[in-house]
Amino acid sequence: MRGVLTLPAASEQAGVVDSIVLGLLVISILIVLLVTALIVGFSVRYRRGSPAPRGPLPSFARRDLEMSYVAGTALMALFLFIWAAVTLVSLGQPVRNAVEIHVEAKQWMWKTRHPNGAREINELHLPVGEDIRLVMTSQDVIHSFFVPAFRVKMDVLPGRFTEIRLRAIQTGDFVLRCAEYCGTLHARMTGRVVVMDPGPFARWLAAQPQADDIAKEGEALFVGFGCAGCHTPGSSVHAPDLRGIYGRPVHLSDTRVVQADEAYIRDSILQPRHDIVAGYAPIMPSFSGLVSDADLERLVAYVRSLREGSGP
Amino acid sequence: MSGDTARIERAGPEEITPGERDSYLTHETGILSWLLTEDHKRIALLYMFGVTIFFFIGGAAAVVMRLELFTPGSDVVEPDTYNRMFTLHGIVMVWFFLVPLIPNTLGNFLLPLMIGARDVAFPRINLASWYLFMTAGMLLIYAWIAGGVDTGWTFYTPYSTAFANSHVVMAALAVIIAGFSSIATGVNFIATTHMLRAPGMTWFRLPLFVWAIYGTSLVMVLATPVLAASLLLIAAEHALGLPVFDPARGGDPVLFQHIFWFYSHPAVYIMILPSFGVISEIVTCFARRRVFGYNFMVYAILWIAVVGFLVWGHHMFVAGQSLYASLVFSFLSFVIAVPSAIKVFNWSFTLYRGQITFEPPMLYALGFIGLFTIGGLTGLWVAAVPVDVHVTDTYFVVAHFHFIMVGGAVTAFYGGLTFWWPKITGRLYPMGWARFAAVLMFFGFFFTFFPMFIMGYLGMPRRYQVYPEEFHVWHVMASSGAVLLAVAYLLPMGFLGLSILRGARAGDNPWDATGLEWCTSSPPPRENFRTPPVVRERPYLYHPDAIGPGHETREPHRRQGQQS
Amino acid sequence: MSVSGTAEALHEPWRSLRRQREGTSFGTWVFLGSELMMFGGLVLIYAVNRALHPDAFTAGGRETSLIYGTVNTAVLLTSSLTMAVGSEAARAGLRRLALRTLLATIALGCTFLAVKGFEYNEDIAKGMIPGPGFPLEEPAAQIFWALYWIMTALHALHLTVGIGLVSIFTYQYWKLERLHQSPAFEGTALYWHLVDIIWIFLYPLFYLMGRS
Amino acid sequence: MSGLGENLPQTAREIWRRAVPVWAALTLLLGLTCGLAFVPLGSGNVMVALFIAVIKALLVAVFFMHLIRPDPLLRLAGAAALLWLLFMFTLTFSDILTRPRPMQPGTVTPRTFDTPAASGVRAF
Repeated sequence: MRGVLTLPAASEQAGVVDSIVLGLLVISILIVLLVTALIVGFSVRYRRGSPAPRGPLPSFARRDLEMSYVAGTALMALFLFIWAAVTLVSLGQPVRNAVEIHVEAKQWMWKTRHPNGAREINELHLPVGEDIRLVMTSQDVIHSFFVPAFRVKMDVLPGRFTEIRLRAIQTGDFVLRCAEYCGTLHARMTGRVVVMDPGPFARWLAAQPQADDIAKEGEALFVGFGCAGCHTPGSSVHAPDLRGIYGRPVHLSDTRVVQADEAYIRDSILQPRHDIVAGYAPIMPSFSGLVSDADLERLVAYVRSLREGSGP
Repeated sequence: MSGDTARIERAGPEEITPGERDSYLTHETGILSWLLTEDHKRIALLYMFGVTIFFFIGGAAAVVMRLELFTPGSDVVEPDTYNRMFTLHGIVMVWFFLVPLIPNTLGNFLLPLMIGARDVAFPRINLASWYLFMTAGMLLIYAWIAGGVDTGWTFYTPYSTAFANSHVVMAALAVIIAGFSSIATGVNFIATTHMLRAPGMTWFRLPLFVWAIYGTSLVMVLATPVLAASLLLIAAEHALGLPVFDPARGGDPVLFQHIFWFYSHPAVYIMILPSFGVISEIVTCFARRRVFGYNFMVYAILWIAVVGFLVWGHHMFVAGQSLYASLVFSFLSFVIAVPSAIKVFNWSFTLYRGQITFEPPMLYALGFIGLFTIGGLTGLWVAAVPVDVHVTDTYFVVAHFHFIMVGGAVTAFYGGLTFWWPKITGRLYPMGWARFAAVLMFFGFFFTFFPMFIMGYLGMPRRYQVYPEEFHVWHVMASSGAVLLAVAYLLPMGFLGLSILRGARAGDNPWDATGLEWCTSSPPPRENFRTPPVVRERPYLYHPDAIGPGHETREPHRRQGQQS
Repeated sequence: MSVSGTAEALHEPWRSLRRQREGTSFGTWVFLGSELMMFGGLVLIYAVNRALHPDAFTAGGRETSLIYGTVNTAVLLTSSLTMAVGSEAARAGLRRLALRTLLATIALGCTFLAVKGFEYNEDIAKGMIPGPGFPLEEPAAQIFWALYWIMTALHALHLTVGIGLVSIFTYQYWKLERLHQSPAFEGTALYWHLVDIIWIFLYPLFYLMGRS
Repeated sequence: MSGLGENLPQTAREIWRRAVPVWAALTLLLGLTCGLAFVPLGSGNVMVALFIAVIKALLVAVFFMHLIRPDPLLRLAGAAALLWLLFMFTLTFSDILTRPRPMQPGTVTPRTFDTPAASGVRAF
């Protein structure tokens, strides 16, 4: 039996969460002690037949007392809320240059894919100390990506992306579980997260077979879906040039400026009319429902790979 | 004035005349007189019969689960069976046990008595609601026998609509019908409280139990229809393929969770608010004190009933809800801690300078305050988003809501049952056994559910049939505690049942309580009061205004009503 | 109006007929509030999906039958008129007027259901059933139509219950088994009007989208 | 004897005289909303249609359902449901309208579902 009460704190937020938990634990214990003391104390002192004086309530035990614990509870609740909310917002700040790893859940397994196309099943290798962004979606029902050692959990839904941001601070093997009930083998939908030092991680990553260079596959789809017909320089249709677009700010016709990240590219394929690039007509058809999730990832990977002066 | 004189003074002709011959139990006989009764007291007993059956069914499912979880591996049932068991446990315990538990049994029995009415506003609808409830129960049992449901009681889509090949539609239908039974009860209680109060029974003279039932009814009426809507959509999507939440067509499964929790979070308050009422009655009676801060207690009930509707999103912090919405719901969830604190501290201060005796109902009530405090405090944990992210969907949450619903509502129900049993049946039960059962329930409960907090924090997810070795010790503790708990639940059924046959006559007011229900005979006559009561007092006048109760003697308390 | 009539219409646990009527009205209102929440939940689902997929909902809305919808709205509004007159007439003891208008209410309710039947028939003929082979291209238009079927069917179910209630009470009234003082007429009328109000909102949501 | 007492109509004529104008107004509004639906107002169409629906509902509630009678209890019951609907809409939309786009439904098509039944030919 492994340690009964030990739970490693292997990510940056684990420590933060644990400190809030510690605060809550102290507050809870104090209040439980207070209530127990009141109840047991009064029960003993004012049991029937005890010689304790009764008589009218003293003046403090009136409205003032009530107001004081109403105010006390309210202030404590407010303090806890602010503590938790500030923590939450600071943990949720987007980080530049996070390594984006895709997670796909299905009944009852986890599939992960690294930026270079390396794939894993029910395993996830991570470098220690680097910012990681897990972009997750489900193929069937709702699952939930739960790594207790990281204190992270996020539902993985079909039809949309959810994400987890984290940074591992401790190497080792940590268990990954599905936390949202997903059918027969829900309890067996587990995996492991291996956090490695950067050196070994790089070696591990390089050793992975990259049989499917997904950007390459994406290129074939780019032609197959007819994207190339418009988005090639020199095309007769006036459409934005995609070379080098990834990671750059894009000016939209409604004066907004957005970062061309994966989500933006994905949206532009599925809902092209939402974000029209300034100076272009809204002529692109939606590919929503026509492109499968896997194909979409390939297309996005291809667009990512386009450098200035390269490509179509 | 000595206690004995007080006793003699109270013993008017009222107490001597009524035999049991003309009580509500005996004024009509035969099975049909029960099945077609419009008497709220008999309907309460019908409900008690119903919820007892479902308590056994839900309990049986829990037994299977605890057996399976005794060891880490899969060795008692198949995974699919396990999934069906926790679903059955959830559906039965939520909609067929906890929701009707106090409102439909004790509430149905006591609400008209406490406000001095002859019956509830719509007696026939009251009976119809019992039939709806039983029909729903039959449907659910049918669905269970036909193969069961494996969606979890939460019916989350798309699992429930596209992937569960079990009797989802039947179960959803059963829950919808049970919901309408709940709505009928709620409408009835609201109308009763508004329209049928005895002369002089103003709003701020109502016993807190009536306020609690009123708040509960409010929640029943306003939340339950939304559950019906959400499950209707699930049933339509599952059976007819009408894709409202289908992600492949742009539907939003999280939207289902929103409207599901719009009911199911307030449903927690359907379960716990009536307990607040029960505890207030018991604590005042056995501390011989006026309730501390009556007005605040009322405001707290109403506050909970209203704000309880605004916090449902804290079930969805990791569900794919936006950060902004999570912050809003987190804030509102912290807000609801305040009225709960008012309740706990006001009960504690009601004990102050009292004259406390430890009859069984009082032991249940004191246990309730302890367990509810822990349940409520862990509510703060799960309201803090970063902590909830870690503990949600784990045994921590399982422990948290069992502390509220079982440690809270069920304990309060047993407390209320032992408190009003003499009124309901006219008989006394063996106090020693009852005290033992109350203490056993507290410790059994603690051993069953407290380990779940720990293993939840260590990362044991809910609804797992198999689990890693490291959680074994906690599960063994929980399973062993469950044995104690089961004994503590079964024991009162035994001695209460026996008391009907061999219990001593209780007399009209065995606890010297002040409520209107104690003014009439035990058991009460069909029409509740032989002469309509008139109310001239606030509730809980257990001692004269400025003076607390004495050391030894029972004080000359004043009852709320006088029968002219 | 005899005193005995008053006594017969009075039921336990009420002490006066006036109080009983108030109680019935109030209880019905509380129940209607509950009903409103149920349809409100469905309208919320509609509103969210419309906010997410405005184009698909417009496209879906174009395919409903405006003629049937409008005729049915008119029928239902008229039935509300007869129902209101019927319950008032019963209260005032105008037996002939009450019986006639209540019968008219039943007839109008049945007309609504009949027209609805024709409309459903046409919808089915057009293939507007979500699933494979759905005629509209936008996937989310199927959500619109799923909601159309569920909400209109649920409304029709409510109306059927209403017709049943009015029929029973009218029959009893006609047979002199129910006195005109009975609070049932007022209660049923309130329910009927609520069913009407729900339709008043369903009409723009399902029939007026995407017409311009 | 009388029902609720206060000057309620007792004759057939009076009853009709009170009800028919309401019905006429409702029918007029029906015609109006039906006609306005064909006037292109952009997103204004929905607003106008719902606004008219609210007026119609108020007419029914106030006159047919007797909210015009001075009974605060009934008004309270009606208002409670509206307030609670407001809670439900506000808080649900506080989520829906503030999600980042990738978290909105329909961003990806789940693979194991049947391809949505679009009858259109694939555009390529």
